[in-house]
Amino acid sequence: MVDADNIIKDLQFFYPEIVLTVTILFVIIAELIPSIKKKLIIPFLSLAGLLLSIFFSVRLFDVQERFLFSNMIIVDHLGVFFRIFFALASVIIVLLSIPTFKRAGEYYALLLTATLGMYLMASSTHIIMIALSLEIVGITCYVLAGYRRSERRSSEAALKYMLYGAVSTGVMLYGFSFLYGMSGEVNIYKIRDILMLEPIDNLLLLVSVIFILAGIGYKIAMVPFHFWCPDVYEGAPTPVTTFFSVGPKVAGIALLIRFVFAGISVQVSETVEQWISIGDIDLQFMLAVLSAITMTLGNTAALAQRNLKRLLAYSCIAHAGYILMGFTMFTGAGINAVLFYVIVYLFMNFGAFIVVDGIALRLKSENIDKYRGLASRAPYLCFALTVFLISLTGIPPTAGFIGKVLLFAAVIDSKLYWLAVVGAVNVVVSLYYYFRIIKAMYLEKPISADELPLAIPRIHIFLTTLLLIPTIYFGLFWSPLREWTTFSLNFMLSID
Amino acid sequence: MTLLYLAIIIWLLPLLTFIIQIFFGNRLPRKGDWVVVGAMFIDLALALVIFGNVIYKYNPDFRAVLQFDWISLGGQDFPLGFVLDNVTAVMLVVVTLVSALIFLYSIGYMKGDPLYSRYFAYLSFFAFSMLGVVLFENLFGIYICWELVGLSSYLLIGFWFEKDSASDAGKKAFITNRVGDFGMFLGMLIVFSALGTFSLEGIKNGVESGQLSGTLLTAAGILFFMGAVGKSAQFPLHVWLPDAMEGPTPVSALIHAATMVAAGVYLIVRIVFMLTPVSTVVIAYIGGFTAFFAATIALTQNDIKRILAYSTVSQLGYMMLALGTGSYAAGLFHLMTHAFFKALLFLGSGSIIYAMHHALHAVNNDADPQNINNMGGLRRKMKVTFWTYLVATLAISGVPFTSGFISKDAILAGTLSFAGRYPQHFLLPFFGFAAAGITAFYMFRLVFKTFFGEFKISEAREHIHESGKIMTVPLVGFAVFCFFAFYTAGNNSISLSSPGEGWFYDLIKPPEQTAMTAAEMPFSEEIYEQEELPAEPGASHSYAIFLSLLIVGAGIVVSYRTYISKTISAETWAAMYPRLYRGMYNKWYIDEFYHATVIKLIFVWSALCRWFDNVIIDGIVNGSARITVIFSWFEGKFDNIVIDGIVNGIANATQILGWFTRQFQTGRIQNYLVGFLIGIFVIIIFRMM
Amino acid sequence: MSGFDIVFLFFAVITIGSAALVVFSKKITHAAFALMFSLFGVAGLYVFLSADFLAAVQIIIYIGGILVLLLFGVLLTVKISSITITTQSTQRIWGAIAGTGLFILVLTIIIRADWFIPEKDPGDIYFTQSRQIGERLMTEYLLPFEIASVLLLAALIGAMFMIRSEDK
Amino acid sequence: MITLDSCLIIGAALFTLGFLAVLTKRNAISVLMGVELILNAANINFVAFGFFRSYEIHGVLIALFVIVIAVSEAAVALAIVLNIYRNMRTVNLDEVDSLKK
Amino acid sequence: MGFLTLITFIPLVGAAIITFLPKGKIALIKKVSVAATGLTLLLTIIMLLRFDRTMPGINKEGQFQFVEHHKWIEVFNIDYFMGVDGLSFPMILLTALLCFLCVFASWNIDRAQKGYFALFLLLETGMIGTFCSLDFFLFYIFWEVMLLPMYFLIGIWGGPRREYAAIKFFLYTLFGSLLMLLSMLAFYFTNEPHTFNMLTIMQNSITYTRTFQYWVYIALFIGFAIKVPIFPFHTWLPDAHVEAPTPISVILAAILLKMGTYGLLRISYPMLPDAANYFAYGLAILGLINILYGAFAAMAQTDLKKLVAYSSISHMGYVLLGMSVFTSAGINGAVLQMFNHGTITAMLFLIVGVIYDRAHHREISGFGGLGSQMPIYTGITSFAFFASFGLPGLSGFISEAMVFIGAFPVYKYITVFAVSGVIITAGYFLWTLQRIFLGKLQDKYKTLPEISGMEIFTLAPLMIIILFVGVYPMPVLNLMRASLNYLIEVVHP
Repeated sequence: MVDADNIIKDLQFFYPEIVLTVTILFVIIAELIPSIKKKLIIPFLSLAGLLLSIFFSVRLFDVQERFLFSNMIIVDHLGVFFRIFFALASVIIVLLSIPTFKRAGEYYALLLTATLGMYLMASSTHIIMIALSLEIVGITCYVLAGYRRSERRSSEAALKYMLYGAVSTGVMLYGFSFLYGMSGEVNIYKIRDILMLEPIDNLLLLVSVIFILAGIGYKIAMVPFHFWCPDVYEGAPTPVTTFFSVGPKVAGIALLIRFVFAGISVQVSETVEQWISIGDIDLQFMLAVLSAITMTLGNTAALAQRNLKRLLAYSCIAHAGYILMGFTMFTGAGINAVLFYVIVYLFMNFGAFIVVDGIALRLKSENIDKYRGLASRAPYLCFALTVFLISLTGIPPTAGFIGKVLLFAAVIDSKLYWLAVVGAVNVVVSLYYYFRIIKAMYLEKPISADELPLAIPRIHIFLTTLLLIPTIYFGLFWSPLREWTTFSLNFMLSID
Repeated sequence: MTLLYLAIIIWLLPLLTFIIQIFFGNRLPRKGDWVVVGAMFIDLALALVIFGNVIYKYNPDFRAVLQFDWISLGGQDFPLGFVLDNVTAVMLVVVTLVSALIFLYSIGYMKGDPLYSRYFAYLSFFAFSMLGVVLFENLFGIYICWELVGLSSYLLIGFWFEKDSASDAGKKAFITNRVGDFGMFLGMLIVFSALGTFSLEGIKNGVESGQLSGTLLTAAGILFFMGAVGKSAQFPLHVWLPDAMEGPTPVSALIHAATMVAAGVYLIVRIVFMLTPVSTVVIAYIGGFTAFFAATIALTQNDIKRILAYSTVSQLGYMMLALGTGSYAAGLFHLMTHAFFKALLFLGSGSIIYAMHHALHAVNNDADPQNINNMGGLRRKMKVTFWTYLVATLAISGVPFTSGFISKDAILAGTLSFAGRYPQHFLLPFFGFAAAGITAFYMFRLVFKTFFGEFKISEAREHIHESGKIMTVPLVGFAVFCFFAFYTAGNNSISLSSPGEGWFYDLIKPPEQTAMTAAEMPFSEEIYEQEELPAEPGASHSYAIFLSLLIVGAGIVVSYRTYISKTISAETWAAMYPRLYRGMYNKWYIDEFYHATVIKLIFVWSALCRWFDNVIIDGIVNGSARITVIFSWFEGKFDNIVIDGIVNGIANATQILGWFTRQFQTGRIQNYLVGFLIGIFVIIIFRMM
Repeated sequence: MSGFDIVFLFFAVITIGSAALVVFSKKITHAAFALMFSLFGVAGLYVFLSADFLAAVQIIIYIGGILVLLLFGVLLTVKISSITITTQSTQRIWGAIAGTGLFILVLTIIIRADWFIPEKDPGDIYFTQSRQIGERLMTEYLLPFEIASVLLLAALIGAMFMIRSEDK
Repeated sequence: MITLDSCLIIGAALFTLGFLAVLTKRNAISVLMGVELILNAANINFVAFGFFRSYEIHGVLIALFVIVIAVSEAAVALAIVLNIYRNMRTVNLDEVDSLKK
Repeated sequence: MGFLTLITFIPLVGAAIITFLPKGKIALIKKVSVAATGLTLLLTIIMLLRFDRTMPGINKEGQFQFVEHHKWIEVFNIDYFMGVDGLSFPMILLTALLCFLCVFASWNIDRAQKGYFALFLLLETGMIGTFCSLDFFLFYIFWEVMLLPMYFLIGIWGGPRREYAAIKFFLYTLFGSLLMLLSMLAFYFTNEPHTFNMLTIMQNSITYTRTFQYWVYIALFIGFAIKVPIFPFHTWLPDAHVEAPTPISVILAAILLKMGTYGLLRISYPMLPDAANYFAYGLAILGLINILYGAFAAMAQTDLKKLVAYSSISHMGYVLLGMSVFTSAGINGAVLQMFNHGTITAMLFLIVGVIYDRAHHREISGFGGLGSQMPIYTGITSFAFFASFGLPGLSGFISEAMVFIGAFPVYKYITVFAVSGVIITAGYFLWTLQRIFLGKLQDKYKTLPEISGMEIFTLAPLMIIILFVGVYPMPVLNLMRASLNYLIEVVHP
């Protein structure tokens, strides 16, 4: 049984979350004090909280893997990796949001709450913790999507996201109930340990796993749970969309890693980085097919988009497909590639969205036609966007290329050649629409004669540069990143 | 060996003048013509030195070879080499002599041309390439120069490039030659792949040792002959030569009468050791047929240069006939004699055209200065031209005491003896003799129509003048070489009657061994004795002389009665056999045939390739944009569905897939949720199967 | 069939029947009330499954909280003047197909599955459950308990933000 | 009669009916009711499994938290729906489709 | 820093300098470009003087020259590994030379010069890097780096349909290179320990199974075939050429097309010898198709640049044919043909550029009789045309003849047909020559200026090389023959 000492002892491994929670409370309080509210203090308060949280997270790298609070969550390198990742993402989003939401206390409170939810998503091991953390991220995101309350598109995005999310969560919980029924356990590590030993009905396992995948998959925007994605991305305010494109999505991936590798599959042996799924449901092939369909669908649908946010939304779906490739072989290399890719994806996708946001602030439009001849009006941002798009396509010498190489490498290592070829073809398809943006910026004549340079907020320029550097640097010297991901890839202990 | 170096100097001198001329020609005094002509005379002098040495040595087996590395790949090497033997020495003299005289003549003929210096540059380039063909010991080298000869011919034919006909003719010449060269190159490939060498000596050894034999050898021989067919304008690739007359007349004389076209014959002479019986027969028939066939066309032509062009084709056919029937020396001999008298004929015609041109120009008459129907009675106005022309005509007709008599006679005798041994080949002497008769007829027709009677365009009569010294001197020079004595002078005597004697036959010995071994003789049951080969005109000689005299005489007489005494009406004859006449007049429609078949096919095919490229391949990639194009193409043949099936390619599929995907994106959340559920079903059903 | 069973059956019928009414009723207020009965039924079932505490929570929070919330929502989102507050259906065919399919699927797996059948008598846990829940919430389930409060806080902020009229 | 299967079947029925409501109702609030049914279905399962499977109390605890989830979800959802209503004067989901394709 | 690093990155440094120069200083920008390319050329020439012609290279590190081998990314065994042998060095020479000349050919680019020259220099880095790399990963990165500047160079400074052409080029080539990427990864994992070192991969070639070899060969082949381009992957080429500005067409045709065949020789052949032998016949047939198809399609073109583009397709066919036979003459001929085609086709495109700058169109039928208006230009054009259709004495002939000589003993009938392509080639070039330069001059062209000194300056070095190699090819062959003969030994023992 758990006693209070244990709980108190566990608290020291929980500092990142605690810091974040405290920050949330501060923000809410600050929001209530009018004199503070006027002074742009809230964003910086949030930043401080996030940075402090990163600090504590980094310290957790030294800690031996362990479960906290009666096996509710786990502290391991993977979780710390994602904590740092989410905190970084949130830092960028906070900075990005300053011009748009200067003094909106709720906004930052919700953002931080979502970050907290994502922290928990990455480290939950208990069914109800998974559900709760998903729900925290979900609820805050619904509100964030509808943050421009008076805007029809924004509130529509919120509604769609909310309904889709609610149903998905319900389905997932229903699926979890079966897992619980099969094993009598509520911790995914334990469920796995029990199910490994017991004979199980494959269909039952399959249906429950798919129900759960529906709940996780909708966060990732994995086909067929992706439908909400383009609409919500288009309707939500751009900084929020930027957040969605990486934050909750990667949180979903973190959860998926945890669920797939700790929940329904086991490592072959201590030394071999290869997993096999429990039961006989051939999850690998299913994920491979889903991955192929996801990327194909995302890419082909993006071809016809004229709205940049929507285009990038489909591109996010496609990238979910690429990332899923890393899951298909159940190998350490695959997960490693996934981790690598999500970091790279953070740089390039944030970069692309930030440029789009910066330009949209001035042009008041995200339509691709408005980008014609923009290179002469905003040369730096256009250059940066070009680099990000090239990286998203996966052309050297950018980090995106390395990310894809590692994914393809993992796939080929497992001899899933067809998936690699599908991936390659998809890259070519994606080139077409990414380069349509570049084409509009550089190759086409401006529509109107107002050739004035665009006054882009300084914070956008700053963030763009901040993201541009790693996008190129990691394209050439990616050893440190890779070492970090390899180091973070430690989540395979079983429950005591 | 010194002689060989001398020969190489002969070869390179024109190249030097070419370079000087192309870069500095316009800046030199007199636009540099003296450089080129002077160099050519130096060449001639050097060639005569060599010739003198050779004559002095009097060694039929004289042979000096210089080999050097050209391309070396470690595994495979391609050396080049030069050779100097008696044949080379003779050819050097022929080429440099003809060139020198014609260069000289050109100074007068081309006076005032805007591209005067370029003209001489091209001439030197031609001399360079032609001498290269003569000098190279190596098939690869020969081929290189062979093509360069074609190039200079192209440049010179199209010299007056502003005339469409000239540029057309140049192109035609080059491409037709390329067709021949294609064969020659394949022949080289066969030889090289079997023997690993291009050296003539090496090939000879290889053939003798049997490394290359049988069908492959025959094929190689015929393919080499194909090259010769192209260059020497044999049927069926003769079409370019008459058109080539669009070039300046000295060019026609130099290239298309005396030297370049002889290159084909020369090539066959060089490779005669690798001719198998089958190839020789092919050569003989093509040559014989060409001789006859071209002569018939020449019968009805009215353009003075065209008549000569067909006559050239015909005479080249003779040479081939000679080589094909084993009269090795006779063929080469005819090459030499023909070079002089045909050059003379062309230069004479040039002189006439020059005069006609100026006369017609003076009275602003735009009649064709080359049409013999516009001429007549010129013998009174242009004495030198007339007399030299007559000499050449006599020579080409084969009247005794001319050079043509001895050489042609040797060939005819050769065919006769050949047919004597192989009666089944009776057509060969028939071709030979018939062509001889027709030649006599049309050549005299030409002379009669041009120099006799009355001038047809009376108002221009006063303006006809003899050409200047610079043009008449070469005429006389060539005329001198039409006399038999130059050739029959033997080692120590001058033979009057026997064409088979003289220095030439002593110097030029047929190769000791040919590919024709007895066992391989497919066309005769008779077994040959080794020493009987190659068949030399011998026993049949007297018959031949008699017969040819008879036929030539008949030709001249008929011509005289038709065009001078008018007892025979050419029109009546033409009217009696209209089809025959039209056939001859229209060159047997060979050009038209090529246009309708080969050239059209190539154009249609290339258009098809382009279409295929633009429509099908691009269409597969680009998809819908091309649908309309394809539709118009296939309209009425296939229906929409088929076409869609063809052209809707990958890109289209992608677009459709994207469109299809977006159809689910209705904007209604409940539709999305249905999609969500259906997705789950699909996955489960998919996994359960 | 014991009385126990009959009561169980009764609750089951109420639960499912009312749920069906939620789906098929034309008027949204009817649907709301049907939902109430359905949730009542579920609460009853909880009692049968010896989760009496949960049943209480179900009635208090679900019926007292959520349902009232929903009813407010209904009333706030219709013009008061319109008397019939109806809720029409969309995509019935798809819905019917998908629903049937889903039911068959779930039913199949439930029936096919070889569930573990208890041997013990579920006797005395009835009386200790509330206590156990309380203990566990303070120990084992402390973290979810706290996180749930964060969730509720987030929901609070979010809902308040959404409802509040645009200042500025 | 009170067997695991019967409980699960009730859960399945609720799940299906909830889904049906989600799919077919035009009114956003009706759809939310469907969501509540789905969550209840999950809860029934949890409790039933907890009861029959091992007598552990996890099922009940989880159901408790699911109710919390349902509450928070309902609150935010209603706020969003009200906001939609304020912006568009309708809560009919098929009219909320300005974002598409 | 070694020579190879210098020649690879000097252009990049130039590009960086240009990026930081103000937009208006066009003269300075040009000077920097000239300096960067000139310095590269100079270093290349110094390398040429130091080049040991007896070291074969191919799959032995000790036999490579100017080798630089450093660790780059150790986790994946990726090295910064550069070196040259007789296969790559002629190509580097060609690249350095043409880039230098093309800077001058770019003199009258009229807008956004800064971007143009920066991208151009970046392109040069990509090309030289590709030829230098001996690590597969490095190779791939340079390979892809070429694409981007090319896209912009075509897309921004190109003709009316430039956007279409640019994206078509990019899509095709990217597809090809992705297949190459997959093949590269397949190699990586097949080798134990995993490696991207090309030489190690080659040395282990004996351990690859046949199935593996065949599939990887096909994937690589498609990648390279698109670049070459081999029928039916060639349709990007005419579009790209027609729309690209002149210097870029030159680079595209003269160097980028060589990448394909270079890749086959550098990668496919020694790494997959069994497959190379197995598919040799197919390659020969594709070569034949390229020769004939390209020639026929060229004949039907009305746009001069398109004609030249199709002639490139045809000429690359000779390279393929030569490669498909493992004879000394064939492979040496093929690589020599790569070199020669590089110079000849560069001339052709420069020539097309000259006339386009003056007449502002390229319709062959729209010209006529220019011979009397622009005699020097006519002379140079004729020279290039003659070289292109293989006139003896000019370089094209040597390589074609060597290819035929090499191929004939192996594939008799294919060679016979291929040789017939020479006739067609002569046909369309002569026809074009006639239509543009011969005949009567049209009145509207009476004022066309003669070719300028700058233009002659770009053409003259190429003419000299063409003539020199045509007369005496040994200096170039000497560079490559040791490597290529050894390559044959490796692939086709």
